[in-house]
Amino acid sequence: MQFGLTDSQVLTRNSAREFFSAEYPIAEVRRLCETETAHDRKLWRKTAEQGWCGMTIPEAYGGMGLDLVEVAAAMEEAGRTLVPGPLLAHLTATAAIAACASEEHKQRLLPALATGERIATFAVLEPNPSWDLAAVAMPACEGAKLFVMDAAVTDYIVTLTRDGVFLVDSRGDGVTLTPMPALDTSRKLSAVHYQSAPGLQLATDNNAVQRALDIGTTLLCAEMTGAMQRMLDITVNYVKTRKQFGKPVGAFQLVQALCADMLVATESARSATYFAAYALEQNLPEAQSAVSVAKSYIADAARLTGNNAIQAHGGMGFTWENDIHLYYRRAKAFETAFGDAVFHRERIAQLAL
Amino acid sequence: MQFGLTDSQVLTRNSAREFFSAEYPIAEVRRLCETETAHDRKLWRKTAEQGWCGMTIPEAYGGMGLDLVEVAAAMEEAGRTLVPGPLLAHLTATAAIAACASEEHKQRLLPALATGERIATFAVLEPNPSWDLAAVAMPACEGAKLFVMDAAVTDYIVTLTRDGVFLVDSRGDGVTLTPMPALDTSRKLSAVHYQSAPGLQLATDNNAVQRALDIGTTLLCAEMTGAMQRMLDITVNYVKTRKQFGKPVGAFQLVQALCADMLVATESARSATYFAAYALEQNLPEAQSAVSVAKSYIADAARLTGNNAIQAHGGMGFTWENDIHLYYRRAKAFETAFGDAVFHRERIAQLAL
Amino acid sequence: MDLNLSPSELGFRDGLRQWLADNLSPHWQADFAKIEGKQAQFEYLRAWQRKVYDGGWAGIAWPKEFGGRGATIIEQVIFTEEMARAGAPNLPGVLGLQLVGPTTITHGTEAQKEQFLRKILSGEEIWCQGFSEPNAGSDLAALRTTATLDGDHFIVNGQKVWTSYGWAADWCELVVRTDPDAPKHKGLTVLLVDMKSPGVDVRPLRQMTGETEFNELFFTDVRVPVENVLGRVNDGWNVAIGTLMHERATLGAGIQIVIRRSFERIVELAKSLGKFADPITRQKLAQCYADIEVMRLNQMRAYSKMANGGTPGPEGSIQKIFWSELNQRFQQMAQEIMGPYGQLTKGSEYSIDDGIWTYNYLRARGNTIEAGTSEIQRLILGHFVLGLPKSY
Amino acid sequence: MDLNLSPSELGFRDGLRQWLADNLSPHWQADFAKIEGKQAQFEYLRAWQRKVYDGGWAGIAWPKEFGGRGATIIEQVIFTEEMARAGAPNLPGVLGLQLVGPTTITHGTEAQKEQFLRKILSGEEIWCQGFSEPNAGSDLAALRTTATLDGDHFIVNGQKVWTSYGWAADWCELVVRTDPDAPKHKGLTVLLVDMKSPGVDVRPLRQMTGETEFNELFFTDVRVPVENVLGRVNDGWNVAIGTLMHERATLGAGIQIVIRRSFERIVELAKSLGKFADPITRQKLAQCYADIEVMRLNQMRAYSKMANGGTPGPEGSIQKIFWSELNQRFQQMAQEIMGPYGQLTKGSEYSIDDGIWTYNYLRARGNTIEAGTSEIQRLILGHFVLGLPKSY
Repeated sequence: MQFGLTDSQVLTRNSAREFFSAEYPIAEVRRLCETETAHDRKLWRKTAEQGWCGMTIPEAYGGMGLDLVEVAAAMEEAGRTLVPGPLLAHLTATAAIAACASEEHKQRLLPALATGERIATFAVLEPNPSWDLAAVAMPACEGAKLFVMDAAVTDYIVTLTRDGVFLVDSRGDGVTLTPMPALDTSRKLSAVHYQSAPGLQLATDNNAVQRALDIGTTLLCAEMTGAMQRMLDITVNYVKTRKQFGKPVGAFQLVQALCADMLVATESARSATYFAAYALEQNLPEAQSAVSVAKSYIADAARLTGNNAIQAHGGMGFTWENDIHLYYRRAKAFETAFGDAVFHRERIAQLAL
Repeated sequence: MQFGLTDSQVLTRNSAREFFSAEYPIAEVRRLCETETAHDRKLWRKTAEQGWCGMTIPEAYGGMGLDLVEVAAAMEEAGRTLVPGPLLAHLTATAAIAACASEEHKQRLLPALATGERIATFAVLEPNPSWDLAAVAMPACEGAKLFVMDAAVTDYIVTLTRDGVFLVDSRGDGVTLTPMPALDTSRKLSAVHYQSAPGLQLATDNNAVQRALDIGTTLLCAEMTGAMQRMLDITVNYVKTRKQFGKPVGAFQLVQALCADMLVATESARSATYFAAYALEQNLPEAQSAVSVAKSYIADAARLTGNNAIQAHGGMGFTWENDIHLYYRRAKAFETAFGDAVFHRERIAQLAL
Repeated sequence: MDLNLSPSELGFRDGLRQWLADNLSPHWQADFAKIEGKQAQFEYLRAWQRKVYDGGWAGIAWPKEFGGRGATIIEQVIFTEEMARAGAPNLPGVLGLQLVGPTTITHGTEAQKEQFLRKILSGEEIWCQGFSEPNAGSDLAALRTTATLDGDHFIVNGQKVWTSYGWAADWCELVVRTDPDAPKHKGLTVLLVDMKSPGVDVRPLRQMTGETEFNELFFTDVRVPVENVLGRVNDGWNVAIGTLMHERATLGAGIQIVIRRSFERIVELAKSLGKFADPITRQKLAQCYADIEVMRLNQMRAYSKMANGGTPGPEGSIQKIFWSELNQRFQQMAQEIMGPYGQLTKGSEYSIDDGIWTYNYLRARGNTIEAGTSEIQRLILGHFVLGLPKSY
Repeated sequence: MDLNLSPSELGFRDGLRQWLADNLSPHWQADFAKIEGKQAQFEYLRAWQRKVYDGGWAGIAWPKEFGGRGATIIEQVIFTEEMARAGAPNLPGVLGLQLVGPTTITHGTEAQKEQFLRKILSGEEIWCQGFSEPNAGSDLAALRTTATLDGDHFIVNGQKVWTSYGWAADWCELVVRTDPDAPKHKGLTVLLVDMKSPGVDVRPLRQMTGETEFNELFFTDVRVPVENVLGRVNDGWNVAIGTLMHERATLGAGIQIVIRRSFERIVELAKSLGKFADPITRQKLAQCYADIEVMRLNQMRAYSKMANGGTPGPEGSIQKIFWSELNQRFQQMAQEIMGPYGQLTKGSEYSIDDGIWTYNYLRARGNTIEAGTSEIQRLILGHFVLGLPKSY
């Protein structure tokens, strides 16, 4: 038994850390957040060239076919540098296609998605938003999907309907996108209106993509773990140097307790995330509840970490100039994406109790 | 507008403080807790002589007829010294009789209850316990009432049944008491089994005693406020003198924060309690929700205060010798008595939202 | 205990209500929203203050001789609550009215009172405060902005941060160090500084919300005449601390009403979103309602105590801790009820109440930092109220 | 990452399970409950330890040469979890097995190893620890129990508190001050003290639960031969600190299983009390389940790290904080689910599970105090893990 990364997983993580921190310095992230799409084609191409866009696609279709623990390790690093744009949505959508499409469709679609030449996202929520797949009510492909991540820069939208899973051309006929400006500016949301939109049916049953959504949830948790670690690091660094009353504020017990609680939360988030990835990878019977454990725990832990980070900074934590708020905004978006804590706790009650 | 005690209310409080602290020193309380009933006839008589047992009975029937803010002020002092035995149950039960009985019954019953010659308690909960009066299911007077406070030392039990409110002789035919030993040893609970027990019908509708239960709830809150104040005082005193690492532990920020939070909780409990008493006294439309605000807030605030008190004491807080646990036990009993926080929050939602 | 308003308090309240009915346009918010530009918006608010002043409702707590009406603390609370309840515009001269004015009345010279007070009331002159510095936040007494005497002027150099209304202000109540050799709480002086003086530079300070509610002030060889010292030279800590205590004690009254109104709105939203029947949501709402009630009752008790002859003391930290942490819990709860819609910002057709909830969610993080962090407030309670040793 | 047990780990587990099936009476708890008197109960448990020893399962982590089996950390965790899962009796010599034994193996002389180790394993001799004192709790290094050299003996005087198994112990690992002039972390020495020595007085220490789980030890001119020094004279802090770190790191493994079993029971109770359909209760239970899972996963990660060659370090405080505070939240939740029945104590016909929940509720308060308070654990994380300045 070994709860830790294997050598090859460490290798993946290290190269992710190197790549993302070199290519996505925070100034670049801030610049992208101010753009309409938070997406830069050149950067996306670079990211794709390293294979990161095809992490969840099997090698047979041109992807990296990484195991999910490795993908999580890479996404933790992406979260640490707050990689903006459609990476997470793309990984989730491609996992969905890989999971539910026919062999023919996979061979047709996946290679270009693996190389990042094409970008995909997925659409679940409707005006009365629920992450319960049984609540999907929109007929194919007629109506509105809301809160769709990064739709504006994608080619395809994996769309859940009451008639099953459809692949819809994001720029095709009968598809209208409306921006939904939100707190987290690093990942833009859109409303997608379908009006007799032609779609390629990938599966007749939405349950075929439940696993892909669980993968997406887990990768979101991995990102957030990286973000929590970064907030902790920034904060510890600040309180070591910031002085009040003649000493570093980190020498005051109340500030140390804020930091200690961030540490406990961050390490716990990491444990929960890696286990969820492992359980999915191994198809353990408790995989779904492991994902819900991670998501519901981290919803609270990330908020605590963000709150403490701002608080420990004092006034400086409340400024635009300080990077904490970028992570804080993402933590807010995290809370509801892929289902909020109440949703996942109810799911635990159903699956595990 | 004046949110504070009037001169006469201050007078009542001061004489309560003087009396209870003189007559119920903690050693005496501990001694009584170890007895079967936590009741001492001599002490009860002394207490009654001062009029405290008749506080909620109108002067016309031989009581003190105090306004409820005064009664709350007195009970805060009783709570501070952890007065054991049937005082709270008696005040609640006599308020119920005063509220719902006929003139003839009041004249017959109340004078002896006002002088403490007779003692009363009340019975609401059944094996499937609920404080919702609509859930009272026991027929008159046949079945079981549980968690009845101090029944073993009383003469009467004001018994809620689905046929209305009955006064039952605690020692009469068809009434069997079984002790229910519990955490708070200062106030003993009994199961009361009724088997064709003769009872005097006081009211046909249990709602006639809802106000009396709200009064009981408020007095329980007042007691708990006094208990919280006492836990705070004991703790502050201890951390000023206890030294570790070369200084009083009260000089450490984490210990100060524990105490500061106790202070906020205690002051807030006091505000909520006095307003509930005032609102009941003035028959304000928001009186019931004010009671539920106090009860639900203090359930959490008292637990926090108890937890912090023990924690700030370190190992000493975990000993039998330290008085904190006596208050802590009462805080535990407080949580469910007269309805727990979930019950009262639902009541707020119904009444105020 | 008597929570009814006295006849004179009732008269005060009804008079104010009548005045508001006569003078506050019911569609002012729509009018205001149409005004373009920060300065023009500010002038609208200044005109409102002038109206309030003309009606005799500005600086009501000030003594009559200085243009106030010597209102009791209860009347002040009534005023704050009624203004909030009516949704009236903010008074842009609030810092002058609530903080600088009263401090000047206590510590100012006759000439200063003559020069400043009337214009504070009318809104003709707007005041800001220069207290915090980059290296003097919680440790305010560590401030480094200096003033050195040069003939009949002080020469001021240094930097202030977190100054509300800095960009709009005509004058600044500035705390400076006049004796660098004295212990840090000694050697401070309060200067009344003309913001149009050469060498004063006002820059926007952008918050995490994206707004620039505050400014940074830079002072480079700014000359301030000695007659603009407020109180005595090197006694600035005592002059300034009264202002801070007052801020802590009274800030809560308006906020209480604002949170209560927001709460009523979120109950409405819960109902319209079909969530009000959900037991989990009901628990959250009821718990929040109870917290708001407790805040209100705590404040009433505190004001009653002050009305009985107390001045705002360190126990004001109880109110500060309570409202700031409550507002954070409340905003979080609001987000939970709104679900994914809660994150949408101003300008989205899908956002609820045009994204004000998103802004409020972020803004609430500042509550436990501004006007003294929660950490400092707890240590103030520990040391000054409970008598524990100083721990910082 | 591989959470499957390796073939050898599986073999270890299955061997233990088989041994437990063969040797642990399924109705031992009923048998045990019938035994009257603390001493007789203790002898029952001692006989159990002897059985475990004879089966080769005592002190599994000890090197083979000293009678252990050199089990890996993962095997130790398996052992703890399996024993807890089977509901096996506690080993009354736990302090010797887990703390004193390993410390003696590291620091002891050949003679000490010869004299003590085998009897620790078999339960023939029971050990306690004398660490905390009335004035040395969080500040352990401030301890005042003295030992002065008198020929070939130390003369010990002082008092210890919070000693588990003090009343049953044959020997005590005692930390004493041997050099009163040295800085407080220096000048300490660990002595191995025969509890039957004249001048040793053991008194029960009653906890808030009403039980006397701990003892106070009083030492009056107790003579301890110099050959009973463990490690070097005046190096006692280094000898003792390893024991403490080990305690923090490994205490959680058994507790995790105990809480998990309690949790399963409370789910059952929620169902039988008709509360499992209530959405509020479901949320509470699920949140608690998630917390328990996170605790388990945190522990697995920590043990894996230790298995990769680490020794227990200050990050063990993460586990200590997590399990202690989780258990308190769990007990509170259990109370909320049981409603008024939760308060009933042992002996009431109405109590649930004979009042064990009530006891557990009170007992849990000690969790954030014993083995280092939550405050100290957070400051350890701040200073030793995050590198912040020392703050106490």
